[in-house]
Amino acid sequence: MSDNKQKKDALPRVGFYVCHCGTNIAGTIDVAEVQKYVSGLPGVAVSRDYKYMCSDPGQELIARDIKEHKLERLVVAACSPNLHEETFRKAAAKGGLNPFYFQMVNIREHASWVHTDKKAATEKAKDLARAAVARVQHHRSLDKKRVPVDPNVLVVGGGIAGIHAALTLANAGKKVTLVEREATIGGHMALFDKTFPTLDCAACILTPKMSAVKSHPNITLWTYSEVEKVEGYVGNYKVTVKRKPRFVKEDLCVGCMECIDACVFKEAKFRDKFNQGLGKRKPVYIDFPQATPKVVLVDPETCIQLKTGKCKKSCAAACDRNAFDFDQKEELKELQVGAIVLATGFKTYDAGRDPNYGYGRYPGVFTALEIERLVNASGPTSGEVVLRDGRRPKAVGIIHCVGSRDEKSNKWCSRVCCMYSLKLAHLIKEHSGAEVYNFYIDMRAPGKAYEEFYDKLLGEGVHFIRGRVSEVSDWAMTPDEEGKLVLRVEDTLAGFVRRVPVDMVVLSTGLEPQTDAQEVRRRFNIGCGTEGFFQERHPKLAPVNTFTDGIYIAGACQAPRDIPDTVAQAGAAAAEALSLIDAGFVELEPNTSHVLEEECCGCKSCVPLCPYSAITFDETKKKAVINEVLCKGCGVCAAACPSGSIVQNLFDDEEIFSEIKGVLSK
Amino acid sequence: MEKMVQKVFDEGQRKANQSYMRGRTVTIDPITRLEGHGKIEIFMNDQGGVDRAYLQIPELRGFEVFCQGRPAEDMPQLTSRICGVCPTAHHMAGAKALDALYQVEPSSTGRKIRELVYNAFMFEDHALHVYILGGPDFIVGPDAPKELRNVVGVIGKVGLDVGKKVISTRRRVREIINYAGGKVIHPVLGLPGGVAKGIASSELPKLREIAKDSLEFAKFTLKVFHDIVLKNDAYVKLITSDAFTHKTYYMGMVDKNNKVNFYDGEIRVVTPEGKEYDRFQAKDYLDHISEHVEPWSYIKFPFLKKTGWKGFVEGGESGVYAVAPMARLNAADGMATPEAQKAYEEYFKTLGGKPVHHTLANHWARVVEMLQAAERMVELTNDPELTGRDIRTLPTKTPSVGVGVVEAPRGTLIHHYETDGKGLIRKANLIVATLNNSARIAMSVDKAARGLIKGGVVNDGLLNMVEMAFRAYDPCFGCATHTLPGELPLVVTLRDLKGSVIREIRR
Amino acid sequence: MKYLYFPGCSLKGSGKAYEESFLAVAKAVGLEIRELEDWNCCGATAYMSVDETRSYALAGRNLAIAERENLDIIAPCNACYLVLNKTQHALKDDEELRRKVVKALKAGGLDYKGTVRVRHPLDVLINDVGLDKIRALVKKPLKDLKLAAYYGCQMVRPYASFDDQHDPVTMDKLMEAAGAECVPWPLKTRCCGGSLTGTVPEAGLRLAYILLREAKKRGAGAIVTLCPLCQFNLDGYQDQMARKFEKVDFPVVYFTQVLGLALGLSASELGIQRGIIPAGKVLSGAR
Amino acid sequence: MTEKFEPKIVAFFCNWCTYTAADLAGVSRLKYAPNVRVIRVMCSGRVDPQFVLEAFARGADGVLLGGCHPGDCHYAEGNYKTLRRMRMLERMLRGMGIHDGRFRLEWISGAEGDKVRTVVNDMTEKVRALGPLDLPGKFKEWDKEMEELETQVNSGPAKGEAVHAR
Amino acid sequence: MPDKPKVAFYWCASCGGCEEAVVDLAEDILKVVEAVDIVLWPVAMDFKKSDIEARPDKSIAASFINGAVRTSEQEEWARLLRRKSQVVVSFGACANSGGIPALANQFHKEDILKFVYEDCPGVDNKAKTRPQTECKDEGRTLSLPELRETVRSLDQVIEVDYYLPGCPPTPKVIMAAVQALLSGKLPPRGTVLSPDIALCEECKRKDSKPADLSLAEFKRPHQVLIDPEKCLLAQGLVCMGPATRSGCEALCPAGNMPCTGCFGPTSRVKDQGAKFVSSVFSNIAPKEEKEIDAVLDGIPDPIGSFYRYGLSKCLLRRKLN
Repeated sequence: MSDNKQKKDALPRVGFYVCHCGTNIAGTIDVAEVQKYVSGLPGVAVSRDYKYMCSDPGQELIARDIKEHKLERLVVAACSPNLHEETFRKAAAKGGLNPFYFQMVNIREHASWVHTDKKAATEKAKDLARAAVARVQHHRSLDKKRVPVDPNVLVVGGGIAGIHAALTLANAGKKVTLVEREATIGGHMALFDKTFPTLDCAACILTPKMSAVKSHPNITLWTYSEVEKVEGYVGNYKVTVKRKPRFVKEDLCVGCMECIDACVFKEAKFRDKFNQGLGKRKPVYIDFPQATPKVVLVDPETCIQLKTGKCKKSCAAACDRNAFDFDQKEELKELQVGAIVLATGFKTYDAGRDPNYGYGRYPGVFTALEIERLVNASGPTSGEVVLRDGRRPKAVGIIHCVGSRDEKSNKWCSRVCCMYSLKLAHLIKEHSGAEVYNFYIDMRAPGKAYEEFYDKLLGEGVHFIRGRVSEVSDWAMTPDEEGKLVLRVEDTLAGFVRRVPVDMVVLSTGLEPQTDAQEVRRRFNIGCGTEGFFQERHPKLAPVNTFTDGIYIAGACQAPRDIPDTVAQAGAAAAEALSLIDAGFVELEPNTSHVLEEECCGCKSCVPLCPYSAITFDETKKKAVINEVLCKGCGVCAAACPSGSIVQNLFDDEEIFSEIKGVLSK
Repeated sequence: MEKMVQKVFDEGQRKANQSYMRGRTVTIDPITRLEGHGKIEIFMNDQGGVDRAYLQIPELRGFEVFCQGRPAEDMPQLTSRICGVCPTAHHMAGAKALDALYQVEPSSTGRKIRELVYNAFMFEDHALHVYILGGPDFIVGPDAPKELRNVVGVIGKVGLDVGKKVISTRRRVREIINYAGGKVIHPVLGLPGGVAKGIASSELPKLREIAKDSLEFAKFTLKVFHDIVLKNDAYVKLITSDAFTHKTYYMGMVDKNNKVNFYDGEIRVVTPEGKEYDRFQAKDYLDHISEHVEPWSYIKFPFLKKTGWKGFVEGGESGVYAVAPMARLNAADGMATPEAQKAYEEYFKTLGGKPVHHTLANHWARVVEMLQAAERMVELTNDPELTGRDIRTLPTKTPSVGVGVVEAPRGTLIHHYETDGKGLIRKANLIVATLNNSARIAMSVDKAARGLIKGGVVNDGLLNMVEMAFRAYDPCFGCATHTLPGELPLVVTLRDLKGSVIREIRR
Repeated sequence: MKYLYFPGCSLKGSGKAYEESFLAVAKAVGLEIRELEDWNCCGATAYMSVDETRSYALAGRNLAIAERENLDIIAPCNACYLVLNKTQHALKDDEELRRKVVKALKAGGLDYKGTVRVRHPLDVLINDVGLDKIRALVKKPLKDLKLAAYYGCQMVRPYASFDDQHDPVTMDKLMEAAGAECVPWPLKTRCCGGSLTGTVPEAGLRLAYILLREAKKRGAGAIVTLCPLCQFNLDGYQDQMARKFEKVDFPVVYFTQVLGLALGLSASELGIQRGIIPAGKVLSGAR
Repeated sequence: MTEKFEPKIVAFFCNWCTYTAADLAGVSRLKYAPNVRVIRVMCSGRVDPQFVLEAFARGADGVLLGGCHPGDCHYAEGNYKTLRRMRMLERMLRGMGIHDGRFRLEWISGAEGDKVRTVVNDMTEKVRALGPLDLPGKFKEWDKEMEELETQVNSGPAKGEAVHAR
Repeated sequence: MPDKPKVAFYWCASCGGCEEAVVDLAEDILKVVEAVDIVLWPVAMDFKKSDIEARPDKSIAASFINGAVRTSEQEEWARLLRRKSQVVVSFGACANSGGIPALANQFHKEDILKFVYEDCPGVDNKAKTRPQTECKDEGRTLSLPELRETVRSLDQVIEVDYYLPGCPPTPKVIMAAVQALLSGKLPPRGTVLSPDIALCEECKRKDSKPADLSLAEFKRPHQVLIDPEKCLLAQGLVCMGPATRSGCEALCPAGNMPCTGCFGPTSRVKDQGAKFVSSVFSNIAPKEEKEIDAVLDGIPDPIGSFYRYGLSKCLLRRKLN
């Protein structure tokens, strides 16, 4: 078939290496036996076992053998190729062997770690090794393709993670486009009054960064916008962004808010999303004073002009810069970028899903975010902690782990609730002087100065009851419970059931993936974990990378995170993007497909199958042609060519058939 | 006994004796020059005469079974693989069965295209047998040395030009099938309600030309037959000799005027005396034909249901009947075309009136039929409807059962399919030309053997005579058992009554 | 709509009124109900905790008999409903157990594949009959009747197969369809005291008393329930409660009784007179 | 057969989802049956029905094919192409008398390490229950009918001597 | 004619169509007869098997063997000719891959015997008589050969040097092969003597095939009037062309019917049926299993459609019990 394939009679000389990986492999698999067995296989010139193949001496060993024993092929049985394939390809290259004359056998993740029966595991290792030896003999020498990397970057999500990543990249001189779905950047952090454990004012530390974004020469800020489509590949992504109409010209509005006063609605009467519905707003509004960009917008759902076209538009009249444009349409913009940072954040657990806590049934029950707004000086009550009917609570119960560590809803710990509950406890006490009870399962304070913060609160006389609250109800068993909300809880330290009457209940809701996390990850072609957060490439070694090169994740879109961790991760993501960009090019895996022109009958079967339109039909030659730069190497076309006239590098029929034969033929 | 036969005997005697000296085995050629082989077991009596000779068919393919579950519309193509010599016959019977299955009347153009293809096929297939398979027996002669008893010999006898003419005519006629049928061997035109492909008017002149020449060639062939065969007393005697004669029923398809028709019509059966005995439509065949099974052959033995199976015996009492050219001519009142009709009359005049019982007369009847086929081709190629656009009527009814019949070169051919509502075969039954003849052929072999073998003498000439006894039927055991023909060399085994082998003659 | 009816011990004894009203209502809304032939104890009570496998076999027998007819089983008693459901689930999930039980059944000439669905009358009325049809059938809307809908523990836990575990609403909806009003109260699924009234009376009675008191406090005229045990507990021990706490004198009726009245059936055919605390007066708003 | 039959199962796992899931199962030290031999392909769409047949013909008792969940394919739609072909392949396997349980198509995302465990264990047990397929053995067995004759003919019969096959 | 290369033709389990194909060389056959010395051709000439046996091994230049192998006799002949020949050419679909007869590999011998001699309509056989390998008739003992369970391709019985594809091979490919052999310009052993590229290459309809078929339905030929110009796959008909070797010049499509694959696959494909499935079905319209199945129902007999001539060479070889 293919020219540089060896002739059957002269099998290429194979070097085989099996790794102990300390005891990780050797503990379950008899590596010596594997080594011995393989040494007897046809074509095998060298067969060794070694403690740590991936170590420098291990790689040296390979390089040396290649020279000394004139090895023409290399097989390493160790861990997953996803981990060390590159390592050993380099080792091969070091020894002067084309790196693709190499095949890796996964006997750790796929054998030693998952089996207990040593004999069976060893047999499996032998089968896999035999298959690789058979396969590698059909390998061909290949070169990686280099493609240039576009230096521009897209950051999705304008929370603290996105903001930090964007600034880091911009400061490094890269052109960054920051896309935010809401009208303003700032994300969840903008809702907070104080941040734990330092209790420094969230606004004070966030707003400077927000305006820095706005004013940065290298940053284009697109708020009220969403990513529609992502095409291309690492270093060369084409992104389509949808910009929703504000009905106010962004470049003209200076955020004087005259229009808001002028609105025909004298009273603000519509649900204020930013304030968690605790406050009201008008059809023309701005989320909060420091909103960035400081530009008002009009809500088509409630604006009379937009709904009926019959309004005297006093808002527009009030604008001396004629910034209003009720005919604004949504527009699609295209971007060329080399890398993408996803920082799409989280959503909080819907407290209504736990009816036994009575959220929505009892007005006295609040979510933590609502309280964040209540205690916030710029919030709806300008910092007053009051019940919905305006009364000041005398006693407040804070229930931890609502929608966290719970078989029925979310199994995971949301990591921030303990700490923000403590923060809220402090603030509520501070703002209202009420008695505050914390109901917790475990107190988790694993951060710098966190435990100390917990101690501080104990000192402040906040009550801590260890136990999961079973129900919040309004029926009184004793006179002093009358008119109160009663929390039933088993005090696991005291060992009996308590009934704690309070006026206000705060549900410390956990963190969840964004509602549309699935659509988003599909759009960006990355993965989600079972819990729905974006999947990192490796939990330890590649925490901000994804399985799609050039796309990085930062912040709570990957898992629940507090601000310090989020910012750190955002920096990491930015750094990854920079290293990609500054390299100037990427090397693409050469596992692309090509058409054997002589053999192609021009049936076009392959043409529609390519998701990247890499296959075209040459009308003059009447043959299919594959553009190897566009090809991402899925091999669908190779599988589907009815006359077997498409070859996928590294995965061609002969290679796979010989692997099949290899695993089965003892 | 005839001079020639006598001569053959003496010759045989000599060879046989020599071969005794050579260690009691005589090796003889396979039965050659017919599509499908047979196996003959001859049991000798103490007098060294023949006690009983069996013709055994050693294989079976089971088309009826492995077609189960297949889409009915594939049947014409599948069943054509029963025989590559007469694929068109099976293909056409299949197509007609599909018409019946889907209860759809083929468009008039569709029908005419089928008929043209079919007559072209009858012509070239008969030509093949006359000159290449059966012909050598006569044209070269039964007593001619074996290395000449073949197409090369024929060419030697009639001259290379004629040989070339034979070949080129066949080729050109087969081009008609190739053009209209897609492939000449295993054509693909047949679908319920008509044909897959129409005929372009631009092709007509060529087709007419070929048809015309075919007719000329048919006439020429008749002349050759006259000159070489009928002018030779010995041959005529041989044809009419008792060894090659059986008085049985005869079956063939006829049109409404009781004239021979290959493509369509009703099945007519005449008694050994030549009187009409039965006349029925293909779909009713099961009321008229049954099949008998013997443990010693894979072939089945059809018989006339009303008369019943009485064993391998002649006469009106026995349900045994014959098909193929001679039978067809016996079963009809005449040919459908003028030239053929003339030849028909002469044929019966010469052979002493209807019905003709001499197996070897099949060769002559075949030539008569070549004429009719050629004449039909001429008619059809001059029919304006042939190039019509309406080549197929789409079926609308739900399929259930369909029977189709044609006259194959080797006799009446019946395809019977039963399907589910989706048109997938549940049951298939194929009564194939040679199968109809199987009983009579078995009888012929037995009779020939009895008539010719005396004193345990067996030799090449004799074997060829025995071969001639059934080669005349141009039998296709491939068709008959729906087996793959040709896989078995003839084995003639001579046994004493106790069954122990006196001598085995085999390849 | 055809169903098999599994009465269990209660509906034949203390819960007779439930059986009467259930059958009457079923008839009225056009359900074809046939009593499961040769049924036996559902296996509830203490049996489960004594010998699980056997009690599964016991319950399994009822399912097996039902399966022959391949119809859904209706079990009005919450205890039966729970145990049969539990068995159904256990036999589905636990291959080993199923083998044992089926073996036992085979010995009795029975077999069980696991196709039977165990249904609660409430489930059937809500999901098979449907509120719209019921509204249409209501002849005498129970105007100005205030009820506290009480579901008890077993219908919603652990298999909240058709309603929420903490805040069930289906019965409220049904009662509203009947024209009645349901007061909001948080004790819908709270323990009724159950068997404790027999074993640890002070605890049992307290639990029951709280339910009655709260219902009363919230302006309900009666508690409407769907479990014979709850009904018996709440209805039967009120005199003892009177001695221990205070006189409540609060009627506790079956949802089928209330619905029956709205459908225009007579009090007597619904066995309303069987209640210890007379409910006639409260419900009379409807008559 | 006294000792327990250990089925041989060949698996084709796509690099991005199922292969990663298997890695995850490893990292999480989940334990499962050692009967599966994984062959890595970039996309389940690379798996040609020929591979499945070849695996059976070479002695696999079962073949497992793992890809990303529909809609999650790393290459957009590769797994739909797989699904379509394999639906037809399943029909063909049935037509050739190969039990449905011997071929399995599973969608396993990169996060579902545990699914790898359950699927492998489940399939191993189901195939164990079906018993060995052993096509290579069957091929030999089928060809037995030829052996006797082979030896006879290749040794070459004496001239004119009869050769009977029964 | 001692110096002329000796050539043998033999038929195993074939329909005779392959011999016809040789006869169809027409005038050319005389050239062949000129150039070679035919030492065996049962269908048309009288020769002795003993002649063949008498010949020294490898004394025959080339044997052309057609037909699948189903009985002991066929195996016997195949082996004999292998021994006596330098080159064995597997001739036609049946010899190459089992052909139509191999469809029997989807059934069992017993199914066949039972139907043919007992259940078949018209059979009058109360006694349920069956042909016997050994039987007595009026005291006379008769024997029949046994049918094999499995229908084989020639190369599953003996080593084959070259293959001539087709059912039957067309005169064109036959002549090409004969000339190659005569000229001694032999391609590598195992070569199929026909262009190693799929049929679309030489199909007149090629240009009318759209790139994206995404078929939502398959049609059966009898259900539609077939457009004589347009690609048959594009018309929803199962045309094996893309998965079938060229060389026949697309005869069936020229006859306005779909290719059924008789030339077998190209050298790069092991299993024609599987490969065809891999290609055509990857791109059918639906995504949901139910809808996919609905489309597949349009092909009620996948095995018969995709392995019409090649069941012996299907990687699974035959139906299991």
